Amino acid sequence: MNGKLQIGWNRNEMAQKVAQDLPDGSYVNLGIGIPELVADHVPEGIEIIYHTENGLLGMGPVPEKGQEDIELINAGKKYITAITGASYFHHADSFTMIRGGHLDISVLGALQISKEGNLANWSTGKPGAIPAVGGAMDLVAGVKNVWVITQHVTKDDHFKLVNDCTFPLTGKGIVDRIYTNLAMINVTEKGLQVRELAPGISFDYLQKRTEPTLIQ
Amino acid sequence: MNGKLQIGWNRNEMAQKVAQDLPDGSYVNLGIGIPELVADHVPEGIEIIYHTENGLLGMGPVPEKGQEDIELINAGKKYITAITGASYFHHADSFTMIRGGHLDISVLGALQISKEGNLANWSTGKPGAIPAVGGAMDLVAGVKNVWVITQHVTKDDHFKLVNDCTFPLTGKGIVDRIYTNLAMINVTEKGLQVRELAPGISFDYLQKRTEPTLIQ
Amino acid sequence: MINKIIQSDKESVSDIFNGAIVMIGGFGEAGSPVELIHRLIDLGSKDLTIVSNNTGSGNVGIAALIANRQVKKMICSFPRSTNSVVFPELYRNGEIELELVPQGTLAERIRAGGAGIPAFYTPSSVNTPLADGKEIREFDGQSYVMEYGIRADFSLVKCHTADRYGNLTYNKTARNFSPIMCTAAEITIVQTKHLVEPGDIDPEVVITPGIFVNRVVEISNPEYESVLVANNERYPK
Amino acid sequence: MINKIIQSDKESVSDIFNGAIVMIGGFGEAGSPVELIHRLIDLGSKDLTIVSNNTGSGNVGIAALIANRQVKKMICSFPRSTNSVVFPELYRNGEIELELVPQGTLAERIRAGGAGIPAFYTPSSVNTPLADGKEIREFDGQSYVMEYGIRADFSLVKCHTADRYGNLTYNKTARNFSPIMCTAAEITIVQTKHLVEPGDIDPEVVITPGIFVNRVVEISNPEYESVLVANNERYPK
Repeated sequence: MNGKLQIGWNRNEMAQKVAQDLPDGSYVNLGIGIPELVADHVPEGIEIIYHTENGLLGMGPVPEKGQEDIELINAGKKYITAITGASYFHHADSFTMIRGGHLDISVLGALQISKEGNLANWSTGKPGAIPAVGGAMDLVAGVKNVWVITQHVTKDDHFKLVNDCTFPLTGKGIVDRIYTNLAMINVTEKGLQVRELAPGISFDYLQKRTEPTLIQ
Repeated sequence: MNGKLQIGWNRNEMAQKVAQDLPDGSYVNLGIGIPELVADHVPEGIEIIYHTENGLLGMGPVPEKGQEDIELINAGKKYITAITGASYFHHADSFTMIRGGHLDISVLGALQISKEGNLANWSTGKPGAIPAVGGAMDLVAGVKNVWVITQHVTKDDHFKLVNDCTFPLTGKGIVDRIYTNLAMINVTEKGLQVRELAPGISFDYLQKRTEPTLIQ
Repeated sequence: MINKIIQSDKESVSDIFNGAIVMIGGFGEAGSPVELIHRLIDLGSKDLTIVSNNTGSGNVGIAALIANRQVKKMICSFPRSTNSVVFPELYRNGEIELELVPQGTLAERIRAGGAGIPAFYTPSSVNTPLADGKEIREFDGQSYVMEYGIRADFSLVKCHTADRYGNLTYNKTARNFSPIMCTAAEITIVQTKHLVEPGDIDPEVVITPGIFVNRVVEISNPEYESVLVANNERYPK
Repeated sequence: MINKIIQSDKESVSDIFNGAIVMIGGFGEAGSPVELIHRLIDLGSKDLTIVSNNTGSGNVGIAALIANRQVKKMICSFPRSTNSVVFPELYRNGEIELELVPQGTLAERIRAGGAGIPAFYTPSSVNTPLADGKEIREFDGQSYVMEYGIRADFSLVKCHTADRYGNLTYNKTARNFSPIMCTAAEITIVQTKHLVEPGDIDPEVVITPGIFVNRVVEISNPEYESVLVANNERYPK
């Protein structure tokens, strides 16, 4: 993507890791970007219901070429389909699902995640940046489990897993799991706990690319 | 009804007076009791949409015998019909209409009305009385115009139009008009102003049966 | 596969525990889940707090649940009606608590509970005894009272059509409180007149999306309060 | 007879005054009432506050309204998208105000405005800069921020089917903010793809009951932002 060699898992493999962890029957909201790929990797035999905050429960796969419907889109404004058994609703009802704690899992992208599970994913706070928050703050406030998928470091090799977020927060203490190209990490009361390392990635290699001290 | 001679307008005539004052195209909620009769008296050529707070906009007349539907009732739990062009909705949406100021007129019964337009219509506050408020407090708080239909005095000849309500209030300063068997009265900033006397009723006769000093 | 259908109405309510807060749909008898209430009577859970607009009529449904001394407290807007005898008697004897709530405030509190809104301000009941002891606050020169969202452990509702995902539609004014109650409980239990395949309900006309529903029981020929009362039925018989 | 149908789209928006607060339905282009927005551009009202989830794309629709310097302030959750150029430029130059609101809070504020709720508490945005300066309050040990209901002078929305009473249905995810915006404005103006007779919409499937609608204009072949943008169209041409 950025001219570098792929280290660890690629985007699809990261999405697959998340998909494998979704419990059968979960109601899941997928954020824009890598999270959208999760829908392509759900194991056979389990059923996941995808929610898109612009008013659909039961989001289906991308439509075939030529079958797109301008009035059937996801939160990222991309064309989607609806599964058999779906339902449409307005925005207040959609965020009743989110804020009211009815969704099981929210999968989001990230700019920074702190060791306490703080998340920054909507603005760099830089002058001239156009702040755009969308539904992220509602999702992290209302959904039971917040999982993040992200590259482990920025394109110019800065930490994304940090002691303290320097960008404006989306929510405080709300991230439960982090899936990166290098590892799967749980946010625990004691700190960031590594659950799995990507093939060929050592704990030391991971620690060097992570600001907080990791728990093995 | 209570063995007395009918003085002034009867219940149907009172309802007719209200019906004649409803502007064409109004959205109107009719309370339980005499207000329910209003629907029978709307002049030809005008269209009024009746709202019943248990989830129907476009309440129609009483069904023919044998055509009753247990699942189609009004706020008084009586069988009704739905007009062509009606809509059903849940209680939160129904009270969005009421509290949000979308209805034009609420027609209610009364126990007491004060000269400042305070209304008491849900409880006598007596020991052993079962208090039951229903939607009355929402209606008086949210609907633009609150009209009351009531007998002018109680069955045992106590004032219903009083200086100050002694029963627990439904709302303060919210009644706009009063239709009784003896007169039509506007609640104004200066007090209760008589608009029309029932046939054979003198102003003095009315004043004797009204605690506050009336404006002629 | 997601399948919320439960074969046994008895089983569907079997975990309603003593002291639970239970919302019960219906306005009068329209939408009242009579069979689920009767199974709750069979179960015999005590000290329940019931959130429902009315207190039932005769000696069936909610009235029977109250008569069976399973209800500690009623949260409702209108605890009396033509054939309502059970609640008034217990209330006068001080044997049941009543939290009287204006109907629109009750609806909004339930909706808020389901929507993750802990509290809101409403003009309803300001300057009345029902606002006594509550926070009053001015916005733009008008007074409003603060009310809290309500959540329940269980909601029991009746619908017209359901599928295995828990998507629901209702019939006419039997809809009333049920869609918001579905959103406000940890466990929502639904009795449906018709059970259909996913897709048989047009996604545009689903009233309660399946995410708000946990269990669906088919009751094809539900009983109605007014018919039972007219026949002088009691529950338990 | 109640008849909310207006023949002329130009006439339907003709009283939108300078300084008005205008809600505009749509999420991205889905549900965006492009024709009504273009008539508002023709009208030329200035100093508008626009409440809408996005700021439009290309040089049509909301983006064109902004480019035409009619908008003083945007209240929205996501003021940028793939083809969004107009708003970012004016914003960087300090020529347009932005009130950024989390999407769910925006929806709830609009719903509250329509439901007569002046303010409510929400967990969204607590501990973030978007809660700065707002009242924070604890309920059951959790922190919430107080947010105000929003009302508008006008709402412009697009629907799928309408009748003369103003009963509306929508199409798929083009529903989004429109039903709540219909409730929150003094005057709600609707463009519909299909106009039908009362009764043609089943009372059970009406999404917006007519009480929330003031004017209905039939636009049988509406234009779509993405098509216009792909063709490099501008408005005014």
